[in-house]
Amino acid sequence: MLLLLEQILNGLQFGFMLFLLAAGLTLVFGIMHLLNLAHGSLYMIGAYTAATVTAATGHFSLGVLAALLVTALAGMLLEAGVFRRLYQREHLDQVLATFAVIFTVNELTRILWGRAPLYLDIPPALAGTIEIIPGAPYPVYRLLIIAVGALVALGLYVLINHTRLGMLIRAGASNREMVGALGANIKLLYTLVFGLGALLAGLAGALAGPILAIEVGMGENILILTFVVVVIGGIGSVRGALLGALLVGLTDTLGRAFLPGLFALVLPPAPATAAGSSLASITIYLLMVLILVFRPQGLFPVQGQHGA
Amino acid sequence: MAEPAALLHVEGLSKHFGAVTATDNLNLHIAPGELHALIGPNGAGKTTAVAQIAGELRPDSGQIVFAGHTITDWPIQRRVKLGLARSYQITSLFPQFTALDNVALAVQAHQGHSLRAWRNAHRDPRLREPARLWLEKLGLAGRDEIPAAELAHGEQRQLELAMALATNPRLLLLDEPMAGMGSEDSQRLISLLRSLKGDYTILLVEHDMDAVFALADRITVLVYGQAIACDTPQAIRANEQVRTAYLGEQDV
Amino acid sequence: MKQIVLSAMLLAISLSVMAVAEPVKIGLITTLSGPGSHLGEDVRDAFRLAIERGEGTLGGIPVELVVEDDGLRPQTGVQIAERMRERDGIGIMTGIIFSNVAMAVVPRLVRGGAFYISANAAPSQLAGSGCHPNYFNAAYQNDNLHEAMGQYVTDVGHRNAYILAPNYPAGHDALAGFKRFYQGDIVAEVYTQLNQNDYAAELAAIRAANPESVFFFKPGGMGINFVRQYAQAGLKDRIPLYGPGFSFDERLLAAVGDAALGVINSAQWNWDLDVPGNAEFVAAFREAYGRTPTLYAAQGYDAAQLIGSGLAAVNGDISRADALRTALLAADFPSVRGEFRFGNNQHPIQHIYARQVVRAENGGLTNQIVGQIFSDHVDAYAAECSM
Amino acid sequence: MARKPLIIFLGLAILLLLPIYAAATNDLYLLSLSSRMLIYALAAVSLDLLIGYGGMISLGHAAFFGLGAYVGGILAFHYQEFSLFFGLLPGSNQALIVWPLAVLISALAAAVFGLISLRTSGAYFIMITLALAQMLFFLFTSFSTYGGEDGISLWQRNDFPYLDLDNRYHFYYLCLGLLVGFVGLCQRLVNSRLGMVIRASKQNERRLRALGINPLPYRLVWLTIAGAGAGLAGVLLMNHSHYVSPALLHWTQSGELMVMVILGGLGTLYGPILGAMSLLLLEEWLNQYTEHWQLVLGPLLLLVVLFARRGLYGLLAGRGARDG
Repeated sequence: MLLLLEQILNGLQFGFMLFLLAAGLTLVFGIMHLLNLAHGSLYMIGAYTAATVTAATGHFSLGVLAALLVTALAGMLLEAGVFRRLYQREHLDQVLATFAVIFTVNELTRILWGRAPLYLDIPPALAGTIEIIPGAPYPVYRLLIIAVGALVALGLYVLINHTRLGMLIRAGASNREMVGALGANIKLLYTLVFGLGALLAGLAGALAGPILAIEVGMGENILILTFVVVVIGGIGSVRGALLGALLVGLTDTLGRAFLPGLFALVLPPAPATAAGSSLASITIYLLMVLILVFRPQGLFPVQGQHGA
Repeated sequence: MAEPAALLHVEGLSKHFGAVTATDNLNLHIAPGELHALIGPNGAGKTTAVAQIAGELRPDSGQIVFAGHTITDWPIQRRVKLGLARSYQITSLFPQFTALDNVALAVQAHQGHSLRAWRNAHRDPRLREPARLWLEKLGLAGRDEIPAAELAHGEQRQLELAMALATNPRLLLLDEPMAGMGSEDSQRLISLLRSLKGDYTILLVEHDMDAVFALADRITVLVYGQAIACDTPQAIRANEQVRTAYLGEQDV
Repeated sequence: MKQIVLSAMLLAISLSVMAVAEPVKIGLITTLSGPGSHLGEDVRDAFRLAIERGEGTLGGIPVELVVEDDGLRPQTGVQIAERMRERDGIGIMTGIIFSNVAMAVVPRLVRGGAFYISANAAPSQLAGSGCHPNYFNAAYQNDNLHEAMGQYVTDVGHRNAYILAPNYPAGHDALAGFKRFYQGDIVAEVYTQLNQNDYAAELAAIRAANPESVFFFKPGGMGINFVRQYAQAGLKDRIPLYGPGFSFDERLLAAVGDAALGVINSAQWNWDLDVPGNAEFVAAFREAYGRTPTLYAAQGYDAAQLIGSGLAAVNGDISRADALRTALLAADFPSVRGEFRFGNNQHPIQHIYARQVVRAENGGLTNQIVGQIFSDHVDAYAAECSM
Repeated sequence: MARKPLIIFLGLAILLLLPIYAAATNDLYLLSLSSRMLIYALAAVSLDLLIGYGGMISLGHAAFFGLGAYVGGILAFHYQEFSLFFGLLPGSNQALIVWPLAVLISALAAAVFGLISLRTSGAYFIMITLALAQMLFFLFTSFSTYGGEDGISLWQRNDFPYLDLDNRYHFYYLCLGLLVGFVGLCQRLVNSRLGMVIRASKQNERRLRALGINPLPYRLVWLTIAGAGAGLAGVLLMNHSHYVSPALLHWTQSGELMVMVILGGLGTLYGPILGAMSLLLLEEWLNQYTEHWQLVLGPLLLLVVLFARRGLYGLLAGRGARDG
């Protein structure tokens, strides 16, 4: 029973991690209608920057700060140079162009940082564990990720629903001309939104750095999961991304933790292990299929994008 | 209740978008062969009403009966099979297809057999010949091989009508067929519609009052989603309520 | 008359000199892009070092190294191998890192008469029933290091073990290899998704099971993730962790950090191995590339030396396939592993050592040999090979 | 446009005469490389049916490609091992049994994928096809009976009546014949009643529905046909490389096929062939000169997408590039 609680906590933590990535992706899609496969590249840039700056300065916080700045900047540069031309294009062009960006960024990273994975450690202050569930010391750092994820969710909620920028964002999503008529500089708005999306990816990368391997290709690895999250939540919906991320995090974690055991109740050990782990690796895809059968537009469909 | 022989009955149709009531308890009865016009100021809910009859929007409440079937919950294609066809207020064609292909596809939609994957549809006389006739009838003879996107605006409107007619409908829903047309084109379309009168039952949504009063057998006036009057053109012209609500502004 | 004979002799000599001067081409197909590309880089760099130290020769025979990146895509590997073989006429190849690329390339290549000397990839199929006279493995058989860990964990006296690997063939082989030599109980055998990032669920299950030891096989980035998260979860001080040397090469250790400090792992080589020539190799490698060679570098270097010994025996004429094969099988070269010999399936029979991750003088992490687990270890598939 | 038939004629002539050139220069590798290009071209054409004609942007086409290869691989595996598939069916090395089966199973898989994914559209469709293909990728990766990630290595190519597929010339001409046949079939499909509906659904779905045609069943049929084409390409590739692995199912493989289509020219039947050949040649050539080939390929692709939308075939053939 305690184990179940702990696994649920693990699932939530994984979910919040995915949320940080999914939020940026879905925000950019919701407002600019841009399908950005290169979101994972920004995540990678965040992790690499955090690792490099932390190693140089000795301060993790500086590393995270630098990662936020660099990814936001890289995002805005990419937006102004490449992505801006894609907003009015079909999704097909977007997929291909951002696919090309993945190639380019990966190779550049390999040239700049070399082939060996980088090192980034948890700062000493966050390194310990706390026993929030009796008998199961939980890493403080993972609790921090939950906290940051929740804060970002809250922050985005306030930003979108209660600020002038948020109002423009919401208006921009439904009606470009109207925003133009309000006198807002829509180009700048889009660049800023993209920068925000990139910054979130960078934050995810920097926070993931001490837990996960920092290597070329880390972005693509997690990108597919992020897509599943976004699709489940409803593309363009930040609310949906949060719910989707938590669902995926929980499903994946609980599936991995308990499926092989469940199979062992009915099968001999070897086939149970094989069947259990194979099934566990595709539970989230099954979840996605199941949800889409009932809700083809995801859990929180965004208005005005039918057939877009 | 109106005459039971009507081809289309709309009873108590309502549709809300959030706080906005787009269609408010609308009743409509169209007799076979009748040309019925639906008019009203901008935002009166004409297009919304047509969309519900055509099946693109689901009403919140009310009932639509067409040719003896209650079609309120039917999908579009089933309604089309029963003989409902529509044209769009904003031109809606297959822009890369030629004019002839556009109409041929409409003919094909009516004939079926769309799973045939081997014979060349561009050389199928069962599609091409009726399509060519419709183009001729609508004054597009000689424009067969022009891609729809390259036709003049007026021609596109004619093509749109040709496609609606090619599905061999019992009821035509025409949503502002004259929108954006020059006066010469409009005149031609009016005479065309007059020639169709009697053979087809038509629900016409139109802003051009000259056209409406020249063509319509009866007129329904819609304001804020509500039908405030339904009568012959002469009676509508004389109706005080209509004049104040709507026609007065337009100086009829 | 005398003059004619003399000039004819001179011509003959100059011709034969020219024949020798034409360098033997060696194809090195390896992974230089994608995850795990630092393994390919190490193999390539060490191979180049061997040629440089021979001043452009291997075994005294001039060679030309043709390097190409397979991008960890089997189809690309097949294509490169085909081109090297057919268009460039290359008869000796090496360098493939990953089993899936090797399985795509090697069987066809050697059936077609070319020689393949593996510097890393060693799938079990090629060691057993799929063994071939033209295929030599200068590194190991994949299971060797796992088997050694099974033996080690038994020797230490842990009564039970919790074992994990990714859900793919090398992972299944790894745990089978461990179990082959482990005498205690298996608490659980867990297969995780390939390229899994987060191991929180598995770690919680380990804590709940409370085993005496944990053995894991997680190549590349997965290993970094797992070792770090293991330490972060506070498990490292409670349950000792064991793994094969793959997850503890010096370049990965730099990325894992202190989470790996003290962990015992297995390898057939280490930089501090006290055998003739090893110190010189390590020094030369550090000098050339500014980093400590990993076990992959040592394998690349040995593969080069092995090829050199073969080339020397046939004086660079690789069309003498039988003689070349005999020479390669003799493995008469100064291996940085010390004594080196092949078994019947042309995989090494070699010592396997226990290494411990310690702090190096420069403050970084490195491995240090702490004991020998196997001596003259023969892999488990040799018996299935009919050679 | 007289340019278009000229290009097609020239292209076909070059492809027909290539083996003679290869024989004259004794360059067997050229034949192998070109066969591979023909196979990828076949897969790219099948993807273009979806993207270019049907507007169904599938990022999971590698699933059908890889599945076709795996059907061939699994049957050959059981044939080699004298074992039974699920203890029931024997393996086979007969192309006339294996290939139709590969095509059939890929088509079936496409139909199942379609039932799930065609309920959605736009970005959802892209992501769902991607995720479904990844699911298959993970399944095959962990399936140890068939080598998992290491794949299946095969001893020989399939047996084909009157032909020796291990003979490069035979294999090349067979691939060429199949490609020409498939393009011919597509030409008919595209211009048929079904093709009209599919092309119309790409241009204006709403109008099509208003005409009384629900595009869903037609799309499903279309996707099934495209899946079958990819399956044929897959089983050919398995023969070509004597090898099958999950890498063929990976999403980057789908992306690569998509790049071929765009590079060559979307919505044409000849463009993807040109695209497949150019991309493979480019990769082949770049890879020999620099290990940082992705740094050239990435920006190049970006430029094509941003500025050369009509692709190579569009540039060559001019305005009349569109087929049908």
